[in-house]
Amino acid sequence: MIAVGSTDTTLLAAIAATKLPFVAFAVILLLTRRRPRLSAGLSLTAIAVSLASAGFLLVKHWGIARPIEYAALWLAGGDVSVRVGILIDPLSLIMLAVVAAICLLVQVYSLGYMAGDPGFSRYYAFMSLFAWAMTNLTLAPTLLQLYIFWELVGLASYLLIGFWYEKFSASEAGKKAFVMTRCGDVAFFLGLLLILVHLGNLDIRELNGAAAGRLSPTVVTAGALLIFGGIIGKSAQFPLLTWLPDAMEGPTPVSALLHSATMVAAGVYLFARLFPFFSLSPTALGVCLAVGTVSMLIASTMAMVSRDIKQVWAYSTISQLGLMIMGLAAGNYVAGVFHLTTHAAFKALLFLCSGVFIHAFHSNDMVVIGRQGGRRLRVPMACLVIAAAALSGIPPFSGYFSKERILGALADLPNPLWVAAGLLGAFLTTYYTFRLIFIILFPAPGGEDTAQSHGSEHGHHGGYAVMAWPLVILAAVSVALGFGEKAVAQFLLNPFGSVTPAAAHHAWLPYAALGLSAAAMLLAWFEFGRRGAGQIGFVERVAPLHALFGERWYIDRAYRWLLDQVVYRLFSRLCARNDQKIIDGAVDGLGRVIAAGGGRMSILHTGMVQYRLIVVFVSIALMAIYFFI
Amino acid sequence: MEFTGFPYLTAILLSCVTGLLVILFVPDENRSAVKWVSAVFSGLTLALSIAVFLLYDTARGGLQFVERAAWVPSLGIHYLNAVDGFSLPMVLLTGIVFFTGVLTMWELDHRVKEFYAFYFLLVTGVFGLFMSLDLFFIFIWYDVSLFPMYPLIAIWGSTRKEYGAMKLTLYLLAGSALILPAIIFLHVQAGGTTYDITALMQPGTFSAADQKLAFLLLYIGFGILAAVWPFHTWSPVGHVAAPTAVSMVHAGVLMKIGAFGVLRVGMSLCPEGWQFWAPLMATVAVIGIVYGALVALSQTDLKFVVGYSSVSHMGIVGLGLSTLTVDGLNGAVFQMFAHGIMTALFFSAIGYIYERTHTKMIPELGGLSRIMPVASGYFILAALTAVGVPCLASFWGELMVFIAAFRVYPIGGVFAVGGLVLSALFMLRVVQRAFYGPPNDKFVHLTDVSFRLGIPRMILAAVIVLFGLLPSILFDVIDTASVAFIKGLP
Amino acid sequence: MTAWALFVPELSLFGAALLFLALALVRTIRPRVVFLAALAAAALAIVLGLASLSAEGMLFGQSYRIDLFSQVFKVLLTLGLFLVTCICGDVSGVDRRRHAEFYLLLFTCTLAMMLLSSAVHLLSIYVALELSSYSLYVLVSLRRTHELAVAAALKFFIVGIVSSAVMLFGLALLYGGTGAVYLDELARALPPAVDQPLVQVGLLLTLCGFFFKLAVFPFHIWAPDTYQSAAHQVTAYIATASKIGAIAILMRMANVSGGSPYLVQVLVGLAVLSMTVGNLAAIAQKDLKRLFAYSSIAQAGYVLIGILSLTPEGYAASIFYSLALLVMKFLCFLVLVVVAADGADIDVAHLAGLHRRSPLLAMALMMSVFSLAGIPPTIGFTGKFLIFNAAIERGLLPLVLIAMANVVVSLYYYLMVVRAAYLIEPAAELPKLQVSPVMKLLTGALVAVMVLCGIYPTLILDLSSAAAAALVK
Amino acid sequence: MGIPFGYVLALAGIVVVLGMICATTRRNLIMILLGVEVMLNGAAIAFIAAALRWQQLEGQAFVLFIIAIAAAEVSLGLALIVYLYHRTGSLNPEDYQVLK
Repeated sequence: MIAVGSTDTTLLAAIAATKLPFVAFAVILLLTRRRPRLSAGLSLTAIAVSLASAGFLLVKHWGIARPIEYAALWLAGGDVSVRVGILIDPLSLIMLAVVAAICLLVQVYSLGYMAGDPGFSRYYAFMSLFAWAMTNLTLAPTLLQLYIFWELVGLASYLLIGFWYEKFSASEAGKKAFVMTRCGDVAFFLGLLLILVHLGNLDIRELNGAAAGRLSPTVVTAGALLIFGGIIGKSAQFPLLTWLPDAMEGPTPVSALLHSATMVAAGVYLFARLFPFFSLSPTALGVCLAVGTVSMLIASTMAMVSRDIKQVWAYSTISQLGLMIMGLAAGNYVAGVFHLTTHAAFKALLFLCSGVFIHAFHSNDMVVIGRQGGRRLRVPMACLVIAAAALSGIPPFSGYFSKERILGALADLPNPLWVAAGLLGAFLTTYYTFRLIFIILFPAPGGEDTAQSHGSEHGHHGGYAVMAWPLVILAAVSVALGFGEKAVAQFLLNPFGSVTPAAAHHAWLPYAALGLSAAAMLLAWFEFGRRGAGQIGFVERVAPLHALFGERWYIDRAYRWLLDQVVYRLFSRLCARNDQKIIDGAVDGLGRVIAAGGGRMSILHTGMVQYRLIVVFVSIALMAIYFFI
Repeated sequence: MEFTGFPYLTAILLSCVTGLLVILFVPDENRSAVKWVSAVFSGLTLALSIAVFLLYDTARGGLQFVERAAWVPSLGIHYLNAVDGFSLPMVLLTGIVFFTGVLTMWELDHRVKEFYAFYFLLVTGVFGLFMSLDLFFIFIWYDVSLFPMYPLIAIWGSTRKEYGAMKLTLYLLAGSALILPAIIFLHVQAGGTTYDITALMQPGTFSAADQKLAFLLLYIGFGILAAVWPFHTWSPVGHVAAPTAVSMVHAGVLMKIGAFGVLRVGMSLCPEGWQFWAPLMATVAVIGIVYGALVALSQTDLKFVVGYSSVSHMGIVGLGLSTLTVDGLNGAVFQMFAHGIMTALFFSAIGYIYERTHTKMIPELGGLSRIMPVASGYFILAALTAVGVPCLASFWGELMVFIAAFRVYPIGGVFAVGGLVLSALFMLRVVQRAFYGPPNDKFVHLTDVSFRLGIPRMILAAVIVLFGLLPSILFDVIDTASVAFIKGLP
Repeated sequence: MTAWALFVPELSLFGAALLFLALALVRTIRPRVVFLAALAAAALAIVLGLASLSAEGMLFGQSYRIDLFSQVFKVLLTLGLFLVTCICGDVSGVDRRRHAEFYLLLFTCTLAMMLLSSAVHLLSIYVALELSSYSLYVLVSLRRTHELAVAAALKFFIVGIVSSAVMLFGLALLYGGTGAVYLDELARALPPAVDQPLVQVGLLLTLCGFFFKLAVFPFHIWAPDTYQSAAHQVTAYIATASKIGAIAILMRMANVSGGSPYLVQVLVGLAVLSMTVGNLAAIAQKDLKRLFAYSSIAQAGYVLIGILSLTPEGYAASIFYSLALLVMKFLCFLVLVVVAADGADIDVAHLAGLHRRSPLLAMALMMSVFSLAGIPPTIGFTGKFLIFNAAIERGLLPLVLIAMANVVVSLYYYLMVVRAAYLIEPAAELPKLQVSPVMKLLTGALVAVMVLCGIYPTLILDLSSAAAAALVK
Repeated sequence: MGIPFGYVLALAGIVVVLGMICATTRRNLIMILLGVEVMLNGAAIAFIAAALRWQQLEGQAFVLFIIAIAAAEVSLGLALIVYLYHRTGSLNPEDYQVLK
């Protein structure tokens, strides 16, 4: 390894943070598959050490200005050499800490949630695989390494979504997630190739530095857009957003970890990682902004009508990721990253809380949960409310701070449309969040009778305490994180030298946002919360709108049609038919013609002796005549 | 006559031939003796292959372990064996697939002796081809590795076995019908004095026109064996019909012979022909990648899916070869190796499943992961490799090929990369239909792979992961050859 | 008297023929004795042939040349005779009383072939050719119980005499055009006469007679019926030894032809047609011997490619291929004779279960048909390789491509034979075949020869090259 | 000496062609045999002409051999034909084509 400028403890810690989960994964898969407790222990130890290392690194390098990079040549080729290594800078450190922390919490939580599952060991193996891939993705110094682990987190996601593979919908969802993100990844990969061909390497620092200036604007724009394709896929942005709600077929902790807090955020992370590079192309930023906005809005609308608690959070994740992308694309690096951080905490919390409900009531339906007495699970309920408040951007919860920053950045843009969209998003977010909260908290009358039995079954699992602690910790973080805003911003901006002024000069903005949130909350309370409310949202009263939102704007249908009719029925069938009838048919036909010719030829040889003589004579004559030609 | 040190390469060949002869003299009835003899000799061969791989001096590069003896002096035919960075991975691959193939067929109980005898003959030819540097011997080994396929498939095969065997044999020998004239043509054009590739490789030996003609013949001839579109239809049919170990060797090694032949004979001797036809090769390869994947989408037989995926993957190899760059060659050879191990694992897993369930039809399976998690695990691992998941061997080959292809043929490169989506689609579809979902009641009584039967699959899986994590072991070796090769181009 | 010493191999056969003539008159002799006598005589002939391998000289007023070329062919012929005799232990296809006559004709025919390989005078060529043909006509008709054998012999006879009449007319034209009757005179007279229709057509018509013997298109039409109708051993003889004599004389004639483009083109056409017609027709055959008949026609096409190269390499390749043909075709017939021990015709399908009934024979059959198809590592491949090498040196790449396409087609029916022997299980379980140890040894030895000479052809190739050099000299 | 070589050759050619026609058109085994004999005689005429042309004896020797061999040919041919006639009572070549 070539050290580029720091002591060995940093390297050691970084290696510990990134490599141990792989060891855990390999050991579990190979050796301890039949011993679930040991497997869980291994996995937890690995991720705990990771978290400790991440914490150590964060503390040690708090305030670093110059990134630290370690690299080793993994593969040398003609024009390409693949380097692997570790890049330590504020962004990667924060992300690493977030990833390790949430991984650990979710794994602890899973001890209770997954208890007794026949695939317990496998679950922890895959979790470790994910932790390994995600930490390495975070610390990747080159785009190629990032891409490699990007694919691997995709693999982990596939395996974990389809963890209960016997359920058709789960395996189907896993496949869908993999293939849809693959579509984005292909764009990402092409972008990678484009940059590689024109720049000569894929070093992130070089790409963000002066070297990128050598590239022609067209290449930068094309490269940025292609890479953004990967972000669209991974972060489930429009138009590749439909896999994420389906991914909720996986176990809830998986949803919490991969499909809200960390993996899907990898897309945003990549955007932040290459923020200077993206900044070189206004066109690309414009497209990103548009995509982020569209995703944010339509995902919110979908969340407004869903009754599935996890689906709501899934849509919300898409929407919040869109918001982060908007923030970044609007040019505010800190806003995007900070929202990524806070979102990781409160969204994980939301999922984990929901997981407790689902675990307890064996239903994803918020109405059922409410009716069966969801509110009596006090700790989760309280945490859920805290997280919901954070999501809605209500002070003093962390979401408020990060959202304000993004809205401020949007307000900085010349076109007021963006900030309007952002505010609309904030309104919708609060509405669907509190719609859910109120439905659970104030169930419409109609029997809480079955609650007891479920409660007892829950106790039977005995994992409640294990599951509660992570909730509490996350709730605390969600509350506290917002106050670290300034410090984080300072830390993040260190490498850039200057501190951009905070978006404080839009004094009206917090009031507008808060006002809208309050209005949304009121609306939600009116429709769902108050005694005797019909629990029917305004969207549901307009049937076409309800259908549109409920059907996810028909995006899924379009894909289904494309896949079934175009890919399968048209191309695939056509090719298969062609292969059978034309290409292979030609071969077989040739064979048949030869065989038939043989038959004819054979019959010719059974003629009467004098006919044969005629053949002889005619041939001789022809040969003789040939001389004269 | 020239032998440097212990003749490892001849030892490999002799190990196969001795195994063959010993098998022939074991009494018919003693089946387990036949199997043990096969295991011992194939293990010995594998050990020798590994030894050669490890002893190869990458710092020095070039041809090593050279064994040369005049064979037919009047025609300039030599017994000339050597390995370089291109053939070394292939020798290792053959060793691995050979050994694991023997172990995979451990449950065989029908005409055991004959099976292993033909199998050894087949592998002898494959080894010979990879190691030989004399055109005459290359052709001999080529055919030796082909004709045992007929009895192997026709006797021990399954679905439409006679049709598949006949088609495969005739199709591949039709390829050899182009190769032989091309080889002799080159020999004659070089003055008719030698068949030694190293001598014929000297620049300026052949005129450009000769090279174009000869390369086309060689490309089509060997390309048939490499399942180059549109000469690929023998391959899925053959895969489906062949017994497990033969499928493994067939997809794992034989198809590589085709690509290797293009590289060793066509590209080495006719570099200008190669340069002339490279755009055609690239086009055909890209069509193969996309087309293979599309056809695989609508197959219902496990082996057909793998067969068409092989067409797609060999397209990647062809694309790499057509780029005329170091990375392209590196990637192509690596991909050959990776694809070999991967398909061997595929067929090994399918073989086990077919032995138990007696069906390869995807709709009839389902939920196997619950019933035989380990066997399914091997298949899924192979599928993930096929999909191009990083840290599994195939990824690196694809990566290098795509990088090179994108540089040289941007449009073709885009289509080829787009093929990745399709490959993910059809592979995962198969995994989902056959292995996920509720278990089929018919199969619940079946048992999973035992440790002993699992050994060959374990070896293959380990190799996939090893080279996925540490690709440089292989790349460093290949690089020695491809750098020199590209530098030597006119 | 030293001159007569050169003639010893022929004399030994002549003596043996006389012996069998005598034995034919003694009706009471046991067939076994006749067989052993024939075996001994044939073995003796081989020994004598080998002993006189390096002999050289001219006999009978310069009309009979003994050189390495002729001696090599004589060894091949005696070898063929010996091999065929080996499978005559039980000539069930021929009436027991006629065995002595059978050997008489066999030996006479071989003698005629040997004469043919040395004859360098047009008249001696003609007489030797007729002698060999007549022996064969009668041999074909000797088959017992087969109603159609005589009819087939008659057809064979009619095509034969027509060909010989055509050839005779060709000889007359040749003689009329050049005035030469010795081959070395012809060698001087022909090259300047490239444009004379009389001479060129005469030469072509002359070659027709040899084409008949070799069963080249369009003179092949006797082959299927004759192969099928004759006794197995006779068919084996026709397919092996009798072809070799024809190859020898064809090469001698080609060597003096002067190589006009016209002749080469016609030969190319005939070679292509022979291969194509033979291979295509063979696909449709069920009867094993009939299949081999068509296969022989195709093989004749390959031999012709070597000859029409008109180079020493081409001749050497053809000589090599003659040996290859001898060994591989003989092996096929050996299997045939053992499987059809009762002397009846068998279909390809009757080979079913052979791998169980006699693994050795099944293996031998597989190797020999692969060799016939030209799959390495067998002598058949190496022979084809040498022939194609010569042809491409002559610039005949397209011809070689066509020939290789034919190889692929031929593989189809050869594989059908393998399929029958290895794959198909007989409807009823058949007993194991009784193969005597000697026969096993012979089979094993021939398979070994086939493989070893295929992989390591140097020795035989050097001999062939020397023989070709002697021919060209 | 008066007749040019070409004329005699033409005559020989005509005779050979007549023989061919006889051998191919007459549906009678014996007539086929006769046709071939005619062809042989045509060849013999050509030999005589050539012998005259070159003033050599070889051509005439040929003719003597041809006559001898033709006799052998007829005897063998007739033997076969007679045998077949005894068996089947037919001389029509169309009756002898059963092999497939």
